[in-house]
Amino acid sequence: MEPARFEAIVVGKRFHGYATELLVEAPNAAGAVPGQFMHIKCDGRDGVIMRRPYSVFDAAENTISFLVKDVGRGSAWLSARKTGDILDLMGPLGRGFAVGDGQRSILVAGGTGIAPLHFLAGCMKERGLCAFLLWGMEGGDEYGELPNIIADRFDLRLSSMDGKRGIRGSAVDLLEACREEGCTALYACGPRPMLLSLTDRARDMGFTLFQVSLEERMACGVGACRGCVIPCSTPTGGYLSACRDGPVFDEGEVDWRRIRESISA
Amino acid sequence: MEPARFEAIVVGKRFHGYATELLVEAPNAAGAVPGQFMHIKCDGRDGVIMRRPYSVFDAAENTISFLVKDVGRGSAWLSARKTGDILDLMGPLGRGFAVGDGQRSILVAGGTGIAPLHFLAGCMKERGLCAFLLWGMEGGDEYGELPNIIADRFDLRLSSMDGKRGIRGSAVDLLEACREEGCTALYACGPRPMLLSLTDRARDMGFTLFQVSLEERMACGVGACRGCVIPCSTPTGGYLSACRDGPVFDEGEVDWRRIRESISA
Amino acid sequence: MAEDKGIDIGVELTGIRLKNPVMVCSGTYGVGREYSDWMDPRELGALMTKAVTLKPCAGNPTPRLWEVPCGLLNSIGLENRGLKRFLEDDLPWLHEMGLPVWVNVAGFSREEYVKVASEVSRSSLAAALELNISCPNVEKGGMYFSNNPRDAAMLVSSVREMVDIPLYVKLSPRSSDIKEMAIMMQEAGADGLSMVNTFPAMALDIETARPRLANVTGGLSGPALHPIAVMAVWEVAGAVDLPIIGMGGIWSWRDAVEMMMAGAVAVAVGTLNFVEPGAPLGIIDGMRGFMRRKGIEKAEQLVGMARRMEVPRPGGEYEGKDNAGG
Amino acid sequence: MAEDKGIDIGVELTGIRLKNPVMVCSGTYGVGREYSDWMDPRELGALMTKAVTLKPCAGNPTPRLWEVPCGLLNSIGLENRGLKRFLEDDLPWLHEMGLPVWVNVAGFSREEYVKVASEVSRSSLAAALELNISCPNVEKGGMYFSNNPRDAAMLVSSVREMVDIPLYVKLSPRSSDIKEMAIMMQEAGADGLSMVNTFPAMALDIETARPRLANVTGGLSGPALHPIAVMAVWEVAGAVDLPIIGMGGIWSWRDAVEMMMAGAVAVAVGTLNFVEPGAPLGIIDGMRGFMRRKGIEKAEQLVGMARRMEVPRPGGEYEGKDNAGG
Ligand SMILES: Cc1cc2nc3c(=O)[nH]c(=O)nc-3n(C[C@H](O)[C@H](O)[C@H](O)COP(=O)(O)OP(=O)(O)OC[C@H]3O[C@@H](n4cnc5c(N)ncnc54)[C@H](O)[C@@H]3O)c2cc1C
Ligand SMILES: Cc1cc2nc3c(=O)[nH]c(=O)nc-3n(C[C@H](O)[C@H](O)[C@H](O)COP(=O)(O)OP(=O)(O)OC[C@H]3O[C@@H](n4cnc5c(N)ncnc54)[C@H](O)[C@@H]3O)c2cc1C
Ligand SMILES: Cc1cc2nc3c(=O)[nH]c(=O)nc-3n(C[C@H](O)[C@H](O)[C@H](O)COP(=O)(O)O)c2cc1C
Ligand SMILES: Cc1cc2nc3c(=O)[nH]c(=O)nc-3n(C[C@H](O)[C@H](O)[C@H](O)COP(=O)(O)O)c2cc1C
Ligand code: FES
Ligand code: FES
Repeated sequence: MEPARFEAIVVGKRFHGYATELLVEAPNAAGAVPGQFMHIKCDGRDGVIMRRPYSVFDAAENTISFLVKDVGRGSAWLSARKTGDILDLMGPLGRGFAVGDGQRSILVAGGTGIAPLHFLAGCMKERGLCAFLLWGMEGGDEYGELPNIIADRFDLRLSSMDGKRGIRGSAVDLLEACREEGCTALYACGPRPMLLSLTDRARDMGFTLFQVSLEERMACGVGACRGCVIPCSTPTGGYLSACRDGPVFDEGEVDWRRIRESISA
Repeated sequence: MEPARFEAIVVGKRFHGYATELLVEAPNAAGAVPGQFMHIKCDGRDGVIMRRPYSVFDAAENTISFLVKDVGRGSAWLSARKTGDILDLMGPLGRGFAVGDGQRSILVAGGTGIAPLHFLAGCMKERGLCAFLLWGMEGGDEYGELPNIIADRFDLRLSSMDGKRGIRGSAVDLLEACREEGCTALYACGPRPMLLSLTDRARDMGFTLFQVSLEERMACGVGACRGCVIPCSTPTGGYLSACRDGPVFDEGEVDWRRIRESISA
Repeated sequence: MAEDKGIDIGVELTGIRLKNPVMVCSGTYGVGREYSDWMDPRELGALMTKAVTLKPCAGNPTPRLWEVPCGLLNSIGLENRGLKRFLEDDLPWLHEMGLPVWVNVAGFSREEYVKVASEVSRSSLAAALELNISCPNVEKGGMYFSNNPRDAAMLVSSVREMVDIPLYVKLSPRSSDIKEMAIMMQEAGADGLSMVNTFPAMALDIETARPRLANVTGGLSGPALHPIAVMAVWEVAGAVDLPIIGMGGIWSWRDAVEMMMAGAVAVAVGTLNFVEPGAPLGIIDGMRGFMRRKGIEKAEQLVGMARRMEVPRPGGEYEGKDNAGG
Repeated sequence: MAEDKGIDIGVELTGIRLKNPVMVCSGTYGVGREYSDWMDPRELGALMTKAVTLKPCAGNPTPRLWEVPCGLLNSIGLENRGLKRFLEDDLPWLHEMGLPVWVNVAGFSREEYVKVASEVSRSSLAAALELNISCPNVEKGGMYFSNNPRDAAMLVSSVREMVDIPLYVKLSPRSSDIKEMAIMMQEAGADGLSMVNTFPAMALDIETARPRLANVTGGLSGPALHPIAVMAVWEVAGAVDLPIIGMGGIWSWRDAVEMMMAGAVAVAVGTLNFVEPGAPLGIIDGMRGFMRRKGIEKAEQLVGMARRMEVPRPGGEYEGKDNAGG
């Protein structure tokens, strides 16, 4: 579908611990694909001028929702929006996840990485596809009741580093513990260290489709500024844009070595 | 009284045409003198960082009020405040009007210059002093019902350039038309062109006290930055600060020639 | 919107007629295609491309962006697919659109600049060149030309000799005396100036004590830069006889009018495109509305309007007046 | 607040011990008295006075202020009551307070600078001098010294010869190469640097096509200036061996810590004072809290902390990396 810029009214809000779920009326965004994001203008207080990208957490005919974690000035403003407030959105933007017919999938989320994978799981369910959703978090109570809400709809397995929810360990440990047969597709979204160890471990697990959603700071969101790039695995090096070529990439498109270097440097 | 910085809750709001009256709870500002102003922080949207000065329009034991005309980013934000919102105030600041015992006074306001003179008239009434309030405006309907509200309390005479309210003409014309006997004190506040023609005409009318309140763009509001200065009439030239030496000046302290030059240049 | 009778918003500079004075800045509009879903590029007065270098260039490591108060830091570097791809794919597409194109030229040596500029000129597909001399020099470190006006002048005359289309030089705001730089560019043969580029700046993450940008430093753009850019245009407009394209934090039609009143013949919208795709259209409309309200018939009347006014200077100081910021 | 056991927030520069690294900028705190109702000046690390000139100076015509996005333009000029009144009234009062005072010295000729500096030094009431060389020169036009580093160096050595207290030189951010300027100041005998002054900038009222400031141009301060100031401090800290007092848009304790990590030994709060009188106190507290959380025992460890870190530079580019802002 054609991306657009439009105003959307906040029609619902729920608190889930660290994250706030915002539901907005957005008929224009119908047709958003899991993995795509909306680029949201965050008022303009304290000199904030740029938009902030947020994955679509869920979409219905006339609404979409986001999951916003408060990590700075923009997200703090966004999480403080109330029902009736107006947001200025651009989207849906970027390349979403590819889903094959009849495929059985594992979806691995770390932290707020749950957002695009939650939407993906919903779309798979609609298409009658089998999907296992694995979600790792730091503290087991970080997301309030959200794990229970999601578990009501999907086959959800949880882990937390403090062991308070699900198994003690990371989302990658969840994947290792997952004994579901016949899964050929793996999808992941989460912090970079998690994605790095996931790719290390999953590369030889025989998935025929392995896609990751990668976050990078963004300016334009449409591929014009080359600000949001991800190192690409072609022999000549170079970069792909997270906003237009991504945010979803095939695992093999990404130069994980350079990503690892930039984290450990 | 000692000026202070404090937070004040908006407890009332009224619309008067171009101007919005905001009533805030401010026990700290009790003791404000007519002519003094409050320095108000205007959120921080669109890169607005500085405070804006507003004359005290009225004061009671626990509240003060302002009259805000929307002329730009700061005042637009301020006029949009609602009951329950919190304002960050500094004040009361500056030198107020001097009032002698037993004195009969004429108060001449142009536009929002009504604010400090309205408060002055109130204080004079409390002290049992006789005061005539003359108020000129551009369009007779600019301030909604405010002229009627003020006329209920004070001896108010009006003029408007379009003749829709009071006599047709300026506040200076009102002064010429005012035939009250025995007035020895004159106070004025309004746009500079009005003050210039007022001083020209009133200088020889025999007032023993003639004070004006002058506006200038401000930064600190406390005399530290020398940003808000008014040309001063001492032979050596130089400047007085509107925020600390003023905003109320004796007519003779001000170098009206330099003010005229800066307007006509 | 319908054309206004009697209001001519077009401008002409170095023989190029623009249907309106609103362009888009180099590096903020890709090669035009990226925003074509969002607005018709043909509505623009002109378009300035992302920097083109001789060979493909990967640009800087990531992260490349950081937001600062009323501004954006970027360290994209000169990422582009190189001259060959540009001439084959991008420039023909832009030419097809029929809007005037300024090609932003960068290089890592004088030879590279000359080669890129002359091939673009030879292609006959560009209206003008914009020489990005506030770009790095790998041998001698970033911002080299801004610090070395004489070498910049030599570069400009070398390029000037080899090209047939107007040559604009893009100036950095980090200049002790931008007037002097502008005068030297004029003497070296520049046909016009575009100003300003981003301002070298940086931010640190105090939690890690590391720079926010992988490249350590970056360029500041956006509203924070605007009053600096207006002053640069004002100063240079009084010093040279070249058309100036004004840019730097243009965030509204008011900012655009201000820039023209300071002396710019046209303006370019940069960072704002990221926030409001299509913003140039609103600026064009706003400018037209302003002209109508003020009874200004030709956009060209706006150019340098503030420079032609008597500036208020009340006298009476008992000491010498000074020009300090305090 | 109670002193933290084990946390030493004091710093020392050029032999002057400050109980904390937070000062206030010249021109934003008057001569100290103006804010004494609002906070106890003795809580400050040190105070920098408004510029002092030999004779009384009326400063520039009004209006002198204009707000821009995340910034303030001012054209106060050097308004002050002159050396005599300063030495009689203001400096003794400040000295009484017992806090270290940097006296900001300005002049309209070399002789004036030398005279003011030497008399302040002789008074024994000031801790140090801050030479304002980004100030105007009536004969030769504003910003003269920033454009003429050699003359600035001569001025510094003339003053250095005549004074017994540390001499700080205040640098302008409008410099093609601020490192070079700093090195020349060091060679000329400066004991320390303070940076940065406001950035020359302007704004126009489009309704009247006139400058917003009667003086036409002014100096930009506030958050808009901050990333430029951080970069200037970062660059200069790597080029000279002098203590740096960092200033420019410090708006929070985070900005103050950032400035120190970039290389400043102390910081000075400027425009923020106008918005939040007492802001320096919150910055001191915030800095102390940060140190506690991070287990940093001495504020001096913060100085240049980011400069000592390995800077991430992932390799793999197929073209030379560059340092451009894009
Ligand atoms: C495609 C995409 C999808 C995203 N989806 C979600 C989501 O569903 N839910 C969610 O809570 N967050 C999501 N994010 C991250 C979110 O955009 C950032 O948290 C937000 O921009 C931070 O803005 P801020 O002003 O609060 O923080 P800032 O004050 O700008 O910075 C705070 C921290 O956030 C980091 N940050 C800033 N901008 C970005 C950015 N664009 N991407 C990643 N990190 C950033 C900074 O490096 C910094 O450490 C997504 C990011 C991308 C690129
Ligand atoms: C002592 C004093 C008392 C005042 N009392 C009142 C009052 O009771 N009611 C009222 O409506 N206004 C009053 N003002 C004026 C008010 O402060 C300005 O209208 C306000 O600051 C404009 O801010 P802005 O952001 O909306 O406008 P901006 O966008 O900043 O500017 C819009 C216009 O307002 C002018 N302006 C900006 N700041 C000031 C300033 N500090 N003083 C005068 N003009 C300014 C500008 O020159 C410009 O033309 C008073 C000003 C002073 C100095
Ligand atoms: C992301 C980004 C990339 C840029 N790339 C270039 C470039 O390749 N060549 C160039 O001359 N200027 C480049 N610039 C500078 C802009 O063209 C413009 O001069 C500057 O951003 C000021 O305008 P603004 O504040 O409106 O953005 C870039 C700016 C940004 C923000
Ligand atoms: C109103 C005002 C007056 C100033 N006066 C002086 C001055 O007299 N001498 C000087 O060296 N700097 C002066 N400055 C510059 C400040 O000392 C400081 O370098 C600059 O404002 C940057 O800091 P900030 O952004 O925190 O304000 C002045 C700044 C302002 C805003
Ligand atoms: S955010 Fe601009 S290219 Fe991706
Ligand atoms: S506003 Fe600073 S001296 Fe008046």
